[in-house]
Amino acid sequence: MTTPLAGYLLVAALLFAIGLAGALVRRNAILVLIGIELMLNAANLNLIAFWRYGPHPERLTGMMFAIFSIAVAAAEAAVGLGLVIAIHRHTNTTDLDKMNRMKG
Amino acid sequence: MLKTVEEIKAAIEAAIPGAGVEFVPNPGPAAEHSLLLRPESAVAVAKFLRDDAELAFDYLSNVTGVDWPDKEIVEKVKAMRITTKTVDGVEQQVEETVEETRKRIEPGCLEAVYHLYSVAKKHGPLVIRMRTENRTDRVTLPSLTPIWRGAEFQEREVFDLYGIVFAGHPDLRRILMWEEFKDHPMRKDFVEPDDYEYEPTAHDHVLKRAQAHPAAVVASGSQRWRDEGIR
Amino acid sequence: MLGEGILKGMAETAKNFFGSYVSKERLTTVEYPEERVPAAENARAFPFLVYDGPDWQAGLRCVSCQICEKECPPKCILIEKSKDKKPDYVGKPQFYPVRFDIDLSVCMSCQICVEVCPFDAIKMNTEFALATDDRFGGLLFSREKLAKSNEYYHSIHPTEAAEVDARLAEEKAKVEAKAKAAAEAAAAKAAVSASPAEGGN
Amino acid sequence: MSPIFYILAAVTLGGGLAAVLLRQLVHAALAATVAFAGLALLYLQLDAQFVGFAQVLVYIGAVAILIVFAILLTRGSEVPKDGVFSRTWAVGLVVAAAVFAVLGWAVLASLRALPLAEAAPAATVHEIGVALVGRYVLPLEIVGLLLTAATVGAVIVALHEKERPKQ
Amino acid sequence: MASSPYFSLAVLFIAALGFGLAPLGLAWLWARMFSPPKPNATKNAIYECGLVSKGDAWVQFRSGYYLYAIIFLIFDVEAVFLLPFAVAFSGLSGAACAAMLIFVLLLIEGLAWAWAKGILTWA
Amino acid sequence: MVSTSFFTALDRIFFLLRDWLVGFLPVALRPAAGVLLGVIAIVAVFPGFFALTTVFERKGLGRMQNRLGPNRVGPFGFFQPVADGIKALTKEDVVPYRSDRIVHFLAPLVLVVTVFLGFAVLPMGRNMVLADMDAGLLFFFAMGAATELSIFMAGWSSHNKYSLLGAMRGIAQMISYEVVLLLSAVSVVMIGGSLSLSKIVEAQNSYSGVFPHWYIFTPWGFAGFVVFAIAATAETNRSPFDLPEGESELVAGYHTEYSGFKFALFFLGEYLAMFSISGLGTTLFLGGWSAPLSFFDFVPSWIWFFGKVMLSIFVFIWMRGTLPRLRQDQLMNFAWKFVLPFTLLNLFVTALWRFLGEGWLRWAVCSAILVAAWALMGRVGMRRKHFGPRSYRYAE
Amino acid sequence: MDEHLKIELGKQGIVVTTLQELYNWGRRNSIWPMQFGLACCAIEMIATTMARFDMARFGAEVFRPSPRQADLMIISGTVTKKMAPQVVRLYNQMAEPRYVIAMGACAISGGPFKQGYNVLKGIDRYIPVDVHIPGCPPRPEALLEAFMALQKKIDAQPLTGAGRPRFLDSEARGEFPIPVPGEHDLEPASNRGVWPVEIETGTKGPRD
Amino acid sequence: MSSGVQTKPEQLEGWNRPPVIAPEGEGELLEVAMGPHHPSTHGVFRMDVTLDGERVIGLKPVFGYLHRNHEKIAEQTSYLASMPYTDRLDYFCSLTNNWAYALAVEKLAGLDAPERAQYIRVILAELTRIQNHASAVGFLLQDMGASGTPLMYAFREREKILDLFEQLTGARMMCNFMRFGGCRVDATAGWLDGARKMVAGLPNFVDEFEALLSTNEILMARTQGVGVLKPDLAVNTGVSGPMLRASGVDYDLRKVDHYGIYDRFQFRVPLGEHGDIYDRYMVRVLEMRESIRILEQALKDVPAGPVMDPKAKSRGFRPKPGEAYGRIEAPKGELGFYLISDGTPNPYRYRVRPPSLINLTILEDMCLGHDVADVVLIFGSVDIVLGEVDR
Repeated sequence: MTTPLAGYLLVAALLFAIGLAGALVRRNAILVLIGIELMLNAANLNLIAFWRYGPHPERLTGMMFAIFSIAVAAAEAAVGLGLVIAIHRHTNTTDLDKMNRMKG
Repeated sequence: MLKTVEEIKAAIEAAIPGAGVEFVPNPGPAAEHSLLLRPESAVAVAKFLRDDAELAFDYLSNVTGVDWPDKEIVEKVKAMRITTKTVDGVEQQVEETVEETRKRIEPGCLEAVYHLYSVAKKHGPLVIRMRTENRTDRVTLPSLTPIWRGAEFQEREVFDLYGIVFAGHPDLRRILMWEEFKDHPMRKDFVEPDDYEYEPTAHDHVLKRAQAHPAAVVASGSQRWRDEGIR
Repeated sequence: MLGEGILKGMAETAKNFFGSYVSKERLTTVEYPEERVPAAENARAFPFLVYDGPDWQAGLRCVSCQICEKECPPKCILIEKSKDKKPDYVGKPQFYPVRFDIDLSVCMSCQICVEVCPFDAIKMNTEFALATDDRFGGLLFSREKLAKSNEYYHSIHPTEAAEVDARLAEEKAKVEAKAKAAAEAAAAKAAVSASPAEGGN
Repeated sequence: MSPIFYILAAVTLGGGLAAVLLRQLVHAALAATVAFAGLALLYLQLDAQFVGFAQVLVYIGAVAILIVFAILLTRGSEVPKDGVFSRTWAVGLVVAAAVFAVLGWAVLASLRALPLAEAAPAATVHEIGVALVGRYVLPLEIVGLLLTAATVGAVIVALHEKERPKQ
Repeated sequence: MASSPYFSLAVLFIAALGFGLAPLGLAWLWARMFSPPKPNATKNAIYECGLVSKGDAWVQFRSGYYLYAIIFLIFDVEAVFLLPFAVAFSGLSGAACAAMLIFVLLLIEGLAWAWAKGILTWA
Repeated sequence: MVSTSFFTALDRIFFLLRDWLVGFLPVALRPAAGVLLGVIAIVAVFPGFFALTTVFERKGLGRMQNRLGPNRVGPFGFFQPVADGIKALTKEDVVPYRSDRIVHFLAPLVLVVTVFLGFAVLPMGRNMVLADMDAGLLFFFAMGAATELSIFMAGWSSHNKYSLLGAMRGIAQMISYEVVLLLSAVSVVMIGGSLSLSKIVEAQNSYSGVFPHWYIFTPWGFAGFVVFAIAATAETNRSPFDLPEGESELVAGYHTEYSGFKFALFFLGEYLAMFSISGLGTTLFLGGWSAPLSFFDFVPSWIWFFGKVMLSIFVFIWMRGTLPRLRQDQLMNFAWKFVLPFTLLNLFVTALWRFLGEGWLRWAVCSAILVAAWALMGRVGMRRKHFGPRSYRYAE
Repeated sequence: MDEHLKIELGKQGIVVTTLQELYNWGRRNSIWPMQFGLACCAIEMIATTMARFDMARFGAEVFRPSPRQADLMIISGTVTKKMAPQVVRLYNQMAEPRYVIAMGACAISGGPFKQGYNVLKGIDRYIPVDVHIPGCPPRPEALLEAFMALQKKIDAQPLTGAGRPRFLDSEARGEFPIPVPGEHDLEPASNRGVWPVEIETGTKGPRD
Repeated sequence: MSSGVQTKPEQLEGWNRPPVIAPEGEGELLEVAMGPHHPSTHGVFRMDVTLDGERVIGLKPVFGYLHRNHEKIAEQTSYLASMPYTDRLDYFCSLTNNWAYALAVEKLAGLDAPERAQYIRVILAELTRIQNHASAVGFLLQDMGASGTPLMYAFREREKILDLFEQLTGARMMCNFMRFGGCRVDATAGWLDGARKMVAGLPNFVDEFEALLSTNEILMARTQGVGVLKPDLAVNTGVSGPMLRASGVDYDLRKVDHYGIYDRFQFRVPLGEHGDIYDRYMVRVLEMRESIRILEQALKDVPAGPVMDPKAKSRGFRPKPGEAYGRIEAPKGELGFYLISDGTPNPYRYRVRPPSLINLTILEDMCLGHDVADVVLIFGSVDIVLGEVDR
């Protein structure tokens, strides 16, 4: 491999895919959220990697993006998990399949 | 000033007609006489005792059970008897006074004793008691817990140790012994479990008690020792 | 202000902390095996049997009356009366215990045996360090282990022992005086009965 | 590429994989924490110290706690008897694989276009601070607004009606 | 490489892990050699004041915990923004500080809302 | 001057020692070996310190309670921790059947490792810091945050009601006070101008006359220190915030089911956390390794650092010996409704401190604001919760 | 026997001996009692830890409420039949090595209450007791004596070989059956494995 | 018959039943057993607690783990032999137990104790009260997590009092001192001097205690408004002792029953207003101060004379048939003995009215709706001793 960047990008891609798989494959809503968090993190890794190896690291663009992204992801987790709890309260399950069935 | 027990009895009878309260004297020096309540009217009487402005027995100090086992009473009775006697050569039926010893079983009962005080008037005690009909199957008395909550655990205790069933008690379960326990240990005829397996200072009465226990035969290895101990 | 009470309390512990280095009042520990709190004079632990003289078997005051056995609330005393009699301190022939066991694993140190004993034969010891891993061998005290000399009794309860000694001496004196009186009376009687004879001489 | 990179990548991906595969939800959450930690280490490897530590602080310190709370609040400790994977797991797997294929292809295809390694840029906390209230002041305020909104939103969503104390 | 702080951290990490594992290993070894562990049904049951444990410990908790966690999360994130600002603070202009002031006030508003709503009252 | 150079050497004694030891190695290995020695020093010194502290704590508590404390094992009882260690090492390790074995095993390890990592950024003397990082403070807090997870792991994996309740309490408490801890540090960073702890110490290492420029000697610094101390006590689960292991209701809290050395590791972790947080407090507010008065400058810097840490440990022990425990709701309310607002206020006061410029005015204004706020909030809080001193009547 | 092997064994023997001393020293000096009070004696047990007697001097003030972390169970008071199953269970739940001090008359034999229907006549019917200390209640000094007796006992325990204590023996069982409350009494009334057999056969009977 | 009979609480008219508390949150209820081996239950007590979060919505006390059949044993032995057993009822206050039993038997047999014995009884009872209250507060603080310091201070003073007991009676705790119609041994002049010296130091101790605790914010926050007991309910539930007075009910048997010679002493009865834990704590502290006053007065004028009624005899004691109920103000509340004599050497019925047990009747009501941590405190503030609860 010629550039370390590619390695980071590949790791990020793989992590993204794992997160996606988790989000799609698991039934538990909390795990789906964990999957989404993994995907967001993978994106963050891309941002940092591009900042580090990109053209203007001194402008901190990628890094700042990553920081803001962390903040947004955290907020997303809070709201998402809050939703899971709220749904659990009504349907008494966190199983997405069951939730679907109840809805239908 | 607190009225005497007789006066209280009169007050109760005036307030609750047909209460059927009985005066039970106490011969000892303490002279704390008591009132025997009839189970049917006990709750009403208790309520009166608590709520009456003058009596105001708002504080139930003590609840306890007493076991009066069936007593064999040996008494000498004078009885008239018709006997056939030969008086002056003629057989006659004559009434005659004879003294004879009779044995009778005085049926026992279980008794619940309540000591009442008044916090508001600072007087007391008034002792009230209730008796069950017998000691085996008719052992229900009304619970006074609704009147004085202080009776709650004490009545449970009396139930546990004596087996008086308090009707109307909110939670009548065993309190001191475990749930699986069957006996009522404070009764006079309670037989203690045989587990005097080894007593370095084996007193005869202990050993006798162990021997007398129905389960003593079952107890295994210690039997030989016990025999030796008694010899 | 919030925190005032807390600071006050902390000042109190600080006072004790620093005080413990200077004042005995604030460092009350007695380092047990080396140091001991002096035993109170009538402290009691477990009963023992008093004997007079050098030989414990001969001098045991117990006459095997079994009152203590009966009165002992937890029933930890076991006495077997002797068949024969031996003279007690006043010389009166008495039974003696062939077996006197106290189960220390049951004893509740209530002192009732001492109270009811009419012969001042059983007293309370102050020895409490009886830890053992042998429940039956180590805690069932027989006559041999229970018997302690009167001197020992004096060493642990001096005042009480002196009173007891005085009382016993008094009784003994009384008995002796009585005996003496009786003897004298007998002698006098004898003398009287003899004198006429003498006189008769 | 240093061996350290491979170790860190393995930790991260292993954690992620475990998070997705483990049956016990708490285990999955803990595995996800490992993945987060691995990512933080990767950030450090990329000379983004501040972001790395912020990642630990926020993800391990807060998000992971949030997740385990959510698990405990929804009886998530018990493994469901009828399996943990969705009925349509195959579809999900295919989609994920496809996405990875596309992404990987994109990376590999643009391998030559990617810039080469450079000297580590100095991104001190001071610079970040200056940038935060300088160039990025607008995003900062927006994030502030977003966080406040998220607080309110998440609280309202998670709040139980009965639990709301009377005013 | 050795001058990098990360190297020190890594070494410390390994050492700390070793420090934790070594006595556990030693204890395991001791148990292996001398003092055999004796697991049994009572010993390895859940402790509950000497009684047989009733019910499951893994029960559903109340969402009060979660509400605090949300607010904590938000403040954690806020701290991530505040710290770089604080580092740069002494050289910053009033306007920049005002920007941060607004940011902080926004979050305080969230806190105040939660307070007023009664979220911060532990039930 | 001989004495000066002697004291300088004493100050640098660990470096000299290290260099001497490393000198035996080939040049290429020297830096790595140096780091290794530093790490070994941390890993050896602090557990040793832990052992000593347990003895001192038991003795100190004893003294507060009019008794002696351990004094029979070894000279003055100082081998007590050794005996405890041997005992813990040889004790049977009970793992309940229903527990989650892996997590149960990992929890104490996670705690010990993360706590140890925190020591890396503490400057324990002049230049004595293992990893001087630009974001050192953030690293410290990041590691502190990770300990919560270990408590959760311990509580959850034990499958015991008391453990889980204790862990939940512990996490709720730690997250609440972590916010306070972070924000009280922010005001120091605002004035110190760095997240690197050694730079923060440097910033305080100057004197006006003989008096040092420690941050505790400013209104905002004092307030910050008080708040920091409260939060630090809560973070380390020490009395009066020891609810997670609240013996009187939760038996032993989250480590109820731990025995043997795993339990000892929790114990160790708790004490190490106490040291590290004391070290942080010392660094942030008490001038780190700098001397309290300028003419004491000759005393080696590390002595000052450890002296200050020991002092704060004593305060921890002192509080434990005096104070009863708070209740969970009071603890949470105190954190969110009193300490946190006060800390936020302190942030503004700190900003004000800078903008008011030099002079007596900023002292007066800042102190007035903080004292008034403390008194007012305290009074309102006490009134709202309806507590305060009472008077009593007698029946005659 | 091969001379070489002998030397080797001797070497090992030496190692084992020193290890044993260290082990016993560590155990002896770090006995953490369980926070477990039953009745009257518990007050004297507490008094023992208080300022005047200060059990802490022996390093034994760390009263652990959890049986997992405690080494010593001080049976401080009357064990009733209702309580006995819990006591045995707690003892079972303690981690080895564990010791038991039967403190006071009630714990040893039922004491003054042994005539009671709900009182267990000595805890050694169910669990092995290391040290008995009589008294009702024993003075704090007496408890300290018992504690020192326990220390002596620990000191004498070999690490290997036939005389080693139960917890070092992989054959010995670590669990003691928990009695079940029955309709009239506990079932069984005693644990035959713990209750010394020679007493049942009468060799130690009182009238022998 | 031994299986329980349950009547639905709703069916009972006018019953002061515990409040019904519905779970609020959506969380599951947690059933936690506190005890019989639990650090805070002061022995072998058990509370089956139902928790909604950390809030208590159900609490069932379970007794009997220390049921030692005291009453049964007493009915099988002589009157005298029961005296040492009373020591072991409330093993903190053996002397007041002695007194209560002696009082009941004296009432049953028509005996009276001589003057000097009465004084000694008062002195011992008040010393007992002080050490009991100090220790009770210490244990309460222990439950609050104060790592034993207040308890240590309390026991420091208690040891001094126990020294006095030991010098007089021979035993530290189980004194077995009082007899029907007097006291077993007489107090020497040296003992009285020692007692005076000891009592002179007690006010300092109470001051120290108060400085350490009374204004501590944590203590106030944790105890005020917690475990409130209203006076009407307290009386109806039979609560007695400091707990009753903390609820504001003026009922001190020393004043009401005029037993012993308490009429001769000047002392006041402190009353609480709120009936919460703090009031119970403060009432105990204030009672300690009053007890010190009584002690000062009693120690000043102990008359000379015998300590035993010459009519009384310890052996072969057979009261006439009859019954008596004697009660005193024990440190924990009203301690009563109910005796029925049938003329034999053993009592026919022997009953202890245990203040500890009856004060616990109201435990559930006080705890419902509070935190688990409060349960521990409320329980501690009742000040019970299991030996007396279960007997």
